[in-house]
Amino acid sequence: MIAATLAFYLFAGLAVVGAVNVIFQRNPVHSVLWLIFTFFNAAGLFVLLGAEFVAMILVIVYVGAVAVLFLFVVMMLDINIAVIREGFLKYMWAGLLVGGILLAELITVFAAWTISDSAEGLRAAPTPDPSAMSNTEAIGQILYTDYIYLFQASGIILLVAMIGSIVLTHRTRPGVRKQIISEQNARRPIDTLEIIKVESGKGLQ
Amino acid sequence: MTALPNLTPAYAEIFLAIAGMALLMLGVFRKKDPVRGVTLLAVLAFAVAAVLALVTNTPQDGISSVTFNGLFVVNAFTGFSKLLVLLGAGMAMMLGLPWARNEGIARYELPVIMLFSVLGMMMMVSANNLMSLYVGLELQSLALYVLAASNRGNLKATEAGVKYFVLGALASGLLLYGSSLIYGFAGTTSFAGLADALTGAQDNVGVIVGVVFVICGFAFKVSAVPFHMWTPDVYEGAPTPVTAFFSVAPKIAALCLFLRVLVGPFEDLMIQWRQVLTVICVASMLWGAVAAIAQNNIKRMMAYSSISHVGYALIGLIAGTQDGARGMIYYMLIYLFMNVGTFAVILSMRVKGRYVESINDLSGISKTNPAIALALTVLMFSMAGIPPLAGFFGKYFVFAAAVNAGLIPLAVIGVLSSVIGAYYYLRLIKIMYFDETAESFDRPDAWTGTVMGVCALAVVVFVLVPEPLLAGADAAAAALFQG
Amino acid sequence: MNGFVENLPLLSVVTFTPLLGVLLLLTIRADDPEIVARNSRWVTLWVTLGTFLSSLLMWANFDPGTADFQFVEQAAWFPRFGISYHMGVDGISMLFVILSTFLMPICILASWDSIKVRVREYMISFLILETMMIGMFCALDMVLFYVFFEGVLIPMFLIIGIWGGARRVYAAFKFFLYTLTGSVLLLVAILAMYFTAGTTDIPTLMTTNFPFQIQFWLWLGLFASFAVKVPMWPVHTWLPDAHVQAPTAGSVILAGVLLKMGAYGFLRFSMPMLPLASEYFTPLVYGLSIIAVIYTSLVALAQEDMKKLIAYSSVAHMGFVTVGIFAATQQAVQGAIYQMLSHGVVSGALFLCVGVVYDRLHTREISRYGGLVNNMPKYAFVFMLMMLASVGLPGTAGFVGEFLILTGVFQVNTWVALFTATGVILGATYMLYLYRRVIYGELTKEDLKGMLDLSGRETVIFAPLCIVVMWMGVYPMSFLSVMDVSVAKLVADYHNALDAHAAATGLVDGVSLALGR
Amino acid sequence: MAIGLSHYLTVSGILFTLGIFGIFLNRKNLIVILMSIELMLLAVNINFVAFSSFLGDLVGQIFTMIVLTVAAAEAAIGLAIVVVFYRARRSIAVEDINQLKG
Repeated sequence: MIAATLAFYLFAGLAVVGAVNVIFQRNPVHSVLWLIFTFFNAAGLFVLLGAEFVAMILVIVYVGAVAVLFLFVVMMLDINIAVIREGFLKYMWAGLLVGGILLAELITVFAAWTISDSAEGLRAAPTPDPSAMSNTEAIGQILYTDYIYLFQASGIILLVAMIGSIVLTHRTRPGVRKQIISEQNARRPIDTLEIIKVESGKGLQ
Repeated sequence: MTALPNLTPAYAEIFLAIAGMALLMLGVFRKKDPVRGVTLLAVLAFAVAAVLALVTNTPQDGISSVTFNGLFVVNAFTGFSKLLVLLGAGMAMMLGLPWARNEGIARYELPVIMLFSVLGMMMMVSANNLMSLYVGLELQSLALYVLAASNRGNLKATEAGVKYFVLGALASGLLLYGSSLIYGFAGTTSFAGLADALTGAQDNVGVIVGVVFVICGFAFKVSAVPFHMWTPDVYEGAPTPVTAFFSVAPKIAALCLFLRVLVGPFEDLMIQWRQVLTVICVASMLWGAVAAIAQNNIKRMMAYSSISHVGYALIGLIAGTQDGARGMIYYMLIYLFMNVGTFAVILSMRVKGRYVESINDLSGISKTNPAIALALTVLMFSMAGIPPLAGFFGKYFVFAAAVNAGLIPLAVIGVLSSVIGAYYYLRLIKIMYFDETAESFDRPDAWTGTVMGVCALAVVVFVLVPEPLLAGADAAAAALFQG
Repeated sequence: MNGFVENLPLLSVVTFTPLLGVLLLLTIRADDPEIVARNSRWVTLWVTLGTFLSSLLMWANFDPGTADFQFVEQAAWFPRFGISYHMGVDGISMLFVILSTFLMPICILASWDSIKVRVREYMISFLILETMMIGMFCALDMVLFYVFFEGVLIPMFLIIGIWGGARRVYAAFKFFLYTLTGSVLLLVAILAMYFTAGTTDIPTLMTTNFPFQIQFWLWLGLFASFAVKVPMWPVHTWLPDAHVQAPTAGSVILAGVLLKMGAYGFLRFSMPMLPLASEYFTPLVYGLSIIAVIYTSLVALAQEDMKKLIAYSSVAHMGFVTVGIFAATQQAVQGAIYQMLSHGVVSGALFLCVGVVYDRLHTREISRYGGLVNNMPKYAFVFMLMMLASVGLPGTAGFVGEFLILTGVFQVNTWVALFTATGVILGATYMLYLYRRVIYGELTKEDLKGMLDLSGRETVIFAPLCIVVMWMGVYPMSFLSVMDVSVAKLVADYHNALDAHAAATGLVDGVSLALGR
Repeated sequence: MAIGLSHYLTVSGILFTLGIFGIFLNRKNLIVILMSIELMLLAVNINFVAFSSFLGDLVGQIFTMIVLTVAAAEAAIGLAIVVVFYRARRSIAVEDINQLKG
């Protein structure tokens, strides 16, 4: 029990520290690294909540793909370290105030969080007993059956993201020589070779 | 072994998804000028999808039919909304074809992406669960981000893409955060379950915070004040046919979904959301009207105009009655024709092969291009809500719903802001008819001309034969309140 | 003949014939703009004459013995909202239809030479305007009424803005936005009526008893719109601008018909539907009207621009009309309607008179003229006749209306009658002053000496106007008999409603008084 | 003190607020804005998983997976747009988004 409590505070605290650093780091590369750090800690929280599969997805998909994509773009664009400009601090204090109020309100709401009386009866997919079925298996059971629609729709979203990214960023550079195999195969000697008899002493005309 | 879900209600969406992939393949493998073919086939696909939607979304047995484990619903309302979306998208796509050719940035991927965004809109219109709502919304939004930035060499277009993306993603985040709070209270994400769980939750602060977040997210998507900041920039920066598309299809889809969510699962919280929406609605009508006056770029002006039109449509939503729903759907229907028609005019504003978009470029075109001037005049008077043009009836129906729901102050604010709005619509007419001639426009191509003519004519003859159009809208509103 | 007419949807024919004319105009194909212009003029003239004839056919078949609506047509339009295409005329509205159709060919003739650019568009605007005006007077459904009432704005905006004078843009916007602001409040009132009474059908609404609290707000909503249209002081300021900047024919229609729309609204809606509120607000209307009569007359006296002078005189004359309507006696209301008809003809004719000299000298400044009687005797005669009619000389159209109004008002409120009567004197002053400055005096200015008298076309324009003005002055019964029964019913219903209300509340008051003592 | 639902919600609330803060007050570059969006979505995911756990309902975890997928797609598109913007403007500083007057 105490171990779980400690683990919660550890993960939660580090996640928040990471998030603060994501925003306030001046070097974007550092920001990305802090983002990865935050994700790891969030994954820890997921594990504490008994959602191992989502935790693994977070680490593997997010850290493995998305965060690395960020890193890649940051390095590709070769962005300079930001200079903090005039007026930023003034804005920041106002922002911190507004953000603080929003946060305080949210926390007040959360402190007295209640769940609807009918919630238990309305659950669409009650969690099976962990001893009977692992979290991963339980998710697998419903993801491809009850929620096939969402699964397919996510597929289309990824397709659109793929086409979109390519449409936006792919450039055909002029001057790049490409191999066109069909043209190579279609070449015949008669098109390219000419046999000329050179008479001695006259040279090529 | 689970049985295959009933696919019948979703035929239109399935068809569109397959068509999108097929068109992509066609574009990849067709060597010569794939754009024209892909665009035309996409329009054709919209037509087929419209027919399918019409057939599958009117279930013979019962009021609505649900499939995919309750994630997806169809009824007369979703059917009508999809028709509007497809109509708007189809016309916008027709406008895009000559534009792409003239600007020399013909890319076959864009019609495909547009098609997928329409698929997303249809999915969100049919959503019956916060999850399917989210995937539909994201599918359309992601596609729209790409479209906004699609003129990638153009600084304005890319900047529009950045702004749209950042604010759109923020809106999605808000909406999602609200969804999570609502899920946390109700224990379910299905609309039917939420309607049960939220009964008697009027004083639960957590739920109300969640609902407010969701409303803010939607307000972003329909570009209502104070969540409208992206609209003028995106309208100006995005390629004009894309702007035409933005101004109708996503807006209609988002408003229809907004309506469905508010009068469906959130019905019992009406007192709460009404307050929030009333502020949003009044601010949109007034700010849209006032800010449009100062614009010199016609696309920016249309952006503010669309903001105030959203305000009017929201009046129907705030009424929260069947009348209100009907009024809002009528409004969207009429708005569709007015707006697409106006963008057809904007796309005809070409001087010596170059597109222009300053309002002053219109000066005196009543002499040089009387047909364009006439069409724009009709559309502008209609937007200002002057009878006997269709725009008047759109306003009439939403104001009627408001008065009937006892919201007379709201109706009075609405009519007064429509007077302010009339000023800038008239300004266009003044520039066309009263001012000296500038350069004349090139002759519009057949596609643009046709769309312009059809829209202007629809706005004029609506007064003669309103019934067939209204009958569909009526059935739609009825379905919403029965189901 | 009768059978044919009975089967004919006569009101629709009268209303929509001009729109057919628009279609005809759109079919004109010619490369030469001159030919297009000529053909447009002739087609429009014939169409407006045809409309006028069909409206006379309506008059011939009109039964003055009943107060019911006649030539009624009803068809489904927006059945889901209880809105129908419902048309019909009674003794009050029919004369306004005739007035509109009568002035229209005159306007077309008046624009024959003065409009040189975009003639076809001009004619189309006028024909659409005519349809809207006639439809408005015939409509028996509030929404249908509103559609026509507001629809007038579109062609009028274009007419002022395209073919108007130097400050036409300003005038067009002012006209449009002023009237639109008032009208949208009317729209809200219509909606409120619809949801209180469950219908927008005018005859049904006339028999609906709204509670006083609702009447109060509805009346204000209607007033916002009609007061701007009439126009009443202090929302009259759009009128001088619009009149001055509009082309001559536009001014004629504006003064002749559009100003009547507001007063017609009071007669058709405010009085019969909201009698309690009308009675309650009568002092307000009296007050504003008296201010209008006296103040605008004084302003008219100071004008240097002929058109502006006549525009202000219109405001004053419409002040008479509103006083007459709200006095709510048989004579006063009849007088008000008569005054509207005669003002429609007379002020239209006066604007045409201004147009005649404007066409020649291109200025409306009074001081630029003088002594015209010497070389333009025909013109001087016509101007004099119209001027005297405007002043209200017995034997001309203006006299009958003013006399009836003053008699009727005198029975109700002596002070109001007295103040209104001062308007007559002031009116005589500024009109005679205008006439003296323009027509009499020495013909000293060189450019005036070359001015020609009325041309053949102008004579044709003025002849019917002169005849009608004389006819209305000498034999008013031919018009009064048409409206007699309808007005009697209007006044009787109004007083019945007030009496019924007084009986109901008077009882309560009596009780409370008794308890108080 | 036992760790309850509200503890998780508070963590998520902090992350969410930081995310919004990062979007609105960022004066540096666009990539940080994209990362702030990721933080917001992470907060949402913590909410969903926490609710899922405390309600004993798997739907929350399914929703989380969908959000993760969509967030990945969103990041891809967002980065693509940033790259395009960078090519056109040669900068991704927030102050340089100034061609269109807001």
